[in-house]
Amino acid sequence: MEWLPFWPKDAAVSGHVVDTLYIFELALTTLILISVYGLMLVFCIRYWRGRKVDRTKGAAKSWVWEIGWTSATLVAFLALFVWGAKAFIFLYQPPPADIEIFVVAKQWMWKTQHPGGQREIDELHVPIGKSVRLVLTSEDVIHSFYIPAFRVKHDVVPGQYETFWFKATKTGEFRLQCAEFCGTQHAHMGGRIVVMPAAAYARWLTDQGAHESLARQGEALFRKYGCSGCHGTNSAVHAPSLAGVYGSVVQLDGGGTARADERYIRDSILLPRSQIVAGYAPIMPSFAGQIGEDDLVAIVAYIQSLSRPPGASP
Amino acid sequence: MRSLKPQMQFATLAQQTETAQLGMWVFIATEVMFFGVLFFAYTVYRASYPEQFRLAGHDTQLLLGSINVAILLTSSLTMVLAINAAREQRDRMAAGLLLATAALGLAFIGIKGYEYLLDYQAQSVPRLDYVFKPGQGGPTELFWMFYFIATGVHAIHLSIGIVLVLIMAWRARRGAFSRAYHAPLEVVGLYWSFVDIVWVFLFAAIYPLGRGGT
Amino acid sequence: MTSIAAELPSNYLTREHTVRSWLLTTDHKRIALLFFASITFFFFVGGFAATLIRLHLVNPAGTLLQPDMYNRMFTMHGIVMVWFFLIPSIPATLGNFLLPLMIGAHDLAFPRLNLASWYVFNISGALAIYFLLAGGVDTGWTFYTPFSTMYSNGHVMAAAAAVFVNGFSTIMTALNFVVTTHRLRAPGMTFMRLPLFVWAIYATSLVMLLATPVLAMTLALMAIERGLHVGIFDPALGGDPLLFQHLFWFYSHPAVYIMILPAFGVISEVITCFARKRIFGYEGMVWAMMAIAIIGFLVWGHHMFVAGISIYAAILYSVMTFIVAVPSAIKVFNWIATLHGGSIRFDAPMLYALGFIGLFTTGGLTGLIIATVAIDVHVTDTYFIVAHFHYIMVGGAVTAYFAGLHYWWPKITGRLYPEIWARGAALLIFVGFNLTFFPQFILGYLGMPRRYYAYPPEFQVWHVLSSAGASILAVAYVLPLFYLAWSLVYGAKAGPNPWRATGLEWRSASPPPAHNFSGTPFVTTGPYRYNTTDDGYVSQDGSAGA
Amino acid sequence: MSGAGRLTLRPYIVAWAVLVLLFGLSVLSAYLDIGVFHPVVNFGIAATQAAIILLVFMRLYGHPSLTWVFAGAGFFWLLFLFGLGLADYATRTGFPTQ
Repeated sequence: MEWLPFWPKDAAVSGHVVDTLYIFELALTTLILISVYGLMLVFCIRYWRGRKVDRTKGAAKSWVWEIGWTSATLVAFLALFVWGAKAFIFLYQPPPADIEIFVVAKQWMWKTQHPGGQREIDELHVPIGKSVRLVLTSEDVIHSFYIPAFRVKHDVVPGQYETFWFKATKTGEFRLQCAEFCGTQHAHMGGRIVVMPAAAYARWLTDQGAHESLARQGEALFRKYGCSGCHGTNSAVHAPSLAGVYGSVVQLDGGGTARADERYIRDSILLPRSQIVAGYAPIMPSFAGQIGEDDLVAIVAYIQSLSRPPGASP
Repeated sequence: MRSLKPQMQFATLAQQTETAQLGMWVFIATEVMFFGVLFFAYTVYRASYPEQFRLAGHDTQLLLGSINVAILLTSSLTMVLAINAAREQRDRMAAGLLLATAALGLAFIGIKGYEYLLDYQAQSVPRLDYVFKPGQGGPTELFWMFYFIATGVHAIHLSIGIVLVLIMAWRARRGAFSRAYHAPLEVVGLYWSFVDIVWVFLFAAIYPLGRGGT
Repeated sequence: MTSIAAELPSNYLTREHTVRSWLLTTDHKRIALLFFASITFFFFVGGFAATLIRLHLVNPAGTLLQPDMYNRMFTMHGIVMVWFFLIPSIPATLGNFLLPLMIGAHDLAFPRLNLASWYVFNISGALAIYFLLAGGVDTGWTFYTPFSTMYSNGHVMAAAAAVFVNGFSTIMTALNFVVTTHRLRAPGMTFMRLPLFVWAIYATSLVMLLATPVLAMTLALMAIERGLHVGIFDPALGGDPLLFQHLFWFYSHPAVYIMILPAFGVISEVITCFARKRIFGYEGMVWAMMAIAIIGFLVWGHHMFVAGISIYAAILYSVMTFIVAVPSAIKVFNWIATLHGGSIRFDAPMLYALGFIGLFTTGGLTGLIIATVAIDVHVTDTYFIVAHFHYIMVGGAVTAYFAGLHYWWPKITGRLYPEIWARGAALLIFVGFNLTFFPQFILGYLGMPRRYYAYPPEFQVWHVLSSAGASILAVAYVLPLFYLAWSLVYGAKAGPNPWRATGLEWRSASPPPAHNFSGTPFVTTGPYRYNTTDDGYVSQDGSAGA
Repeated sequence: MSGAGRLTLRPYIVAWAVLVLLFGLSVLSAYLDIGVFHPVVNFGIAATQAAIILLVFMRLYGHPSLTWVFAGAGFFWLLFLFGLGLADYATRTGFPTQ
């Protein structure tokens, strides 16, 4: 479809899914529009005042028609819904991630962090054919991470971690945009996604110079902020060990469970008393306002790394 | 003034009275939505941070809140009795009951003001003077915001009610109402009782939290 | 039955001429005209902003306006058009004028409240003018937190106050309509004999009553958070910015139905009158409108599919959205079926109405596309959305407003407008509108986000097309101002019933006398008894027209 | 219009007494150890009190059904807000990764 002047590039698995659905609905829409305009035109000409035509057939049998087209529309709409919902689940349900990227948005730039510790601004280099999972948050207002060529976007909300994923199918450069109004330079809060072949991507990573991995940086911060004092292995304080927490289901004080995803870990650091793990006293102080989003991302990455078998790289 | 003609757009005085009452009921439906927003926000935050809300609720003035419930419930009673008296053209009695209603309303406002003072002294007023007590975090401040906004908006409604009731007392004293014509009084009565209902829900949302039984 | 078409020496316009008699009037017809003056002013204020926006976007670098000025322009366009034009447009003017006439009442139930509503509207209008002149607001009409509460440097408080006060006006008017419809119907005017326009205004008023308070409180919370620097939606305290969005859209989605339901009413009246045929499926039309009014409250989450809400909830909101589209589809089917076997005249109101059907259907069908969650992920917050809701609100609601204005103009003023000019304007609006907004669908799917003052050069061709259309549209919208004003002085005198329509409003004089009818009309039959074959009709009071 | 001949006191006094009693229960319940049922009890009692005020003090009982419709409309519409709004909050965690 890209040969059409009004069709955007399609460079990801999700692009194909959305396009297929869109083309179908577009065809349906066109068909209905043509029939609506067509019927109006035909009736207007045929029953033009003054023309001698049979006008007696117009009134009768109203309810048969009404029930007919009401149920037909309902069924058609529900069918569209089911297709759309299935595609949506595909778009927003991440498969096991090959690469996990943290994205921190602020007025008016995108900061992206690779697992290896490489940082970029307004750019993101990814390899082709790998599923990339993004964890996004914002330092100030709501932004929206939008890659038109992949047909995906997700709002980036301060105080929350949002996630979505994509798998690029073509190499090249694609526009990255902010889609949620965020202030004066909203229009210029963009950049590019660079999709590279695996080898080129590996070269690019090393070209960025030596970096500590994000999890390593997080480990250092974990000590710096004093987290290890309680959550460390030899700590005297009764605090839960964080090994294997990420991805597990946590029993909460007062019944109930929570799945320990990035969002849960973040909340536990900033609002520790909102979800207390069963069997522990609510003694952890809040770190709200003391850790910046960038550092927080590194600490989360470190806690994530504690759930991986030793030696496995993210 | 006792034999009034209906306004031009109505056929009878009874139609006019019923219409005025229906208007008030419709207005109350909009007020329910207005306060509903606050309760929705409250529900969302309380469900997210039950522990923090318990801690914050513990610092509210249960006794003063309770007295205020009793006051408003009683004022609703005097209000409805006043309407009945006015319908029977017992003007003095009606005016007296209305004055009692207004006095109860004023007492409520006074106690509320004293309660705000205590809250201030306990450093529970966000922005003005707020400190986190042991174990408290950000969401407790959300609780106190709900508390001040909800009770504040309620107090504004009640103040409007007091003015309306006083006007009604004055009119009742002058013998403006009769069995045939008492629509304004009925309408004010509906409003007053509605403000009472709001307080009943606010009490449940604010005061019983964090008292002994967890 | 000629007695109710009173031949009084004076009508509501000529009864008194003093300024005081206008400013203190309690006559619903005069108040309707007062509202008409106010919203027409704001229509052109909002239109001015739109013109600047379109001019600015001709150049991809966006050099006409400074970025901050551009942001203030689209915000001003949104706020003014939504709250100061679209929401009051049909209800406060045509509804105010016609509701009592159509149900055979002498006035609304609370005439003084009606006047108060106009004053409150103007107070809010003055606040709006103040924030515009003081430097404007850059939050967008949606006031999303935390941008509006912590980061915007515009006059957010004044804007919120304007919209807050505006809500009181909406509620007063809506309350009046609901109570009037229930209590002041003429003898014999049962609910199932009400003209569809009355039903539409009634359904709209219900939505206004139940949705507007939510907006009022939500904006109040936002203003408190901004003004006092406290936390309500503040994530730093554990607050949730999405809570604001939930509450905002709980109002603002039904607000779309506040705009489009009255349009349904107008179009139903016009189509049946000019097709000279009873409307197809009257009961279906009534239930469809009531269904929209109620189900319309269940779909607000579709504005937040990518905002960070639960994925399960998104799917729930999506299915609700598809369901609410069904009654809208029924209405389009019924209008077209009404044309079948009619005896169709193409006077200006009919041209507007036919244009409405086409534009509304386009808006509705693209609405289905974005109700499909997966596609919405791509097109939300792009020009696709902009195009979609302009098709509904401008192509739909505004076109219907013009249809109604032309249809009832002879009743309101007693004069006929120049038909040729009116038809020309109708065609021009249709052409200009499509040229303006159709390219925006394409822009949207190409991935052009909303609210960008500058954009990649490859989009320029579509923007230029859109701006070209906008200039046609601007001319088309100014035209009626002139020929309608012209008709006030030079227009031919309209009789009581120039369109030979069946509603009670046409049984009163044109313009109607002060209290509408000299006696109380007695209703003996349902609406729309047009006889297609012999071209006759029966008014709702039973009198037959030739 | 319910037309009472003389001043009717009794139903109002009784209603008031019941309201105060319910209120006492609400305060008492605050000190009971019933865990998550606290809000249920408190708001349940509040709803009962509201119903009594509506029916007796606002004399909804005896009004035409139309009044009932509007008296209930606000509360009914709040169910939409709470129902669909909380549907989001209750399921916010998103899909588990495969």
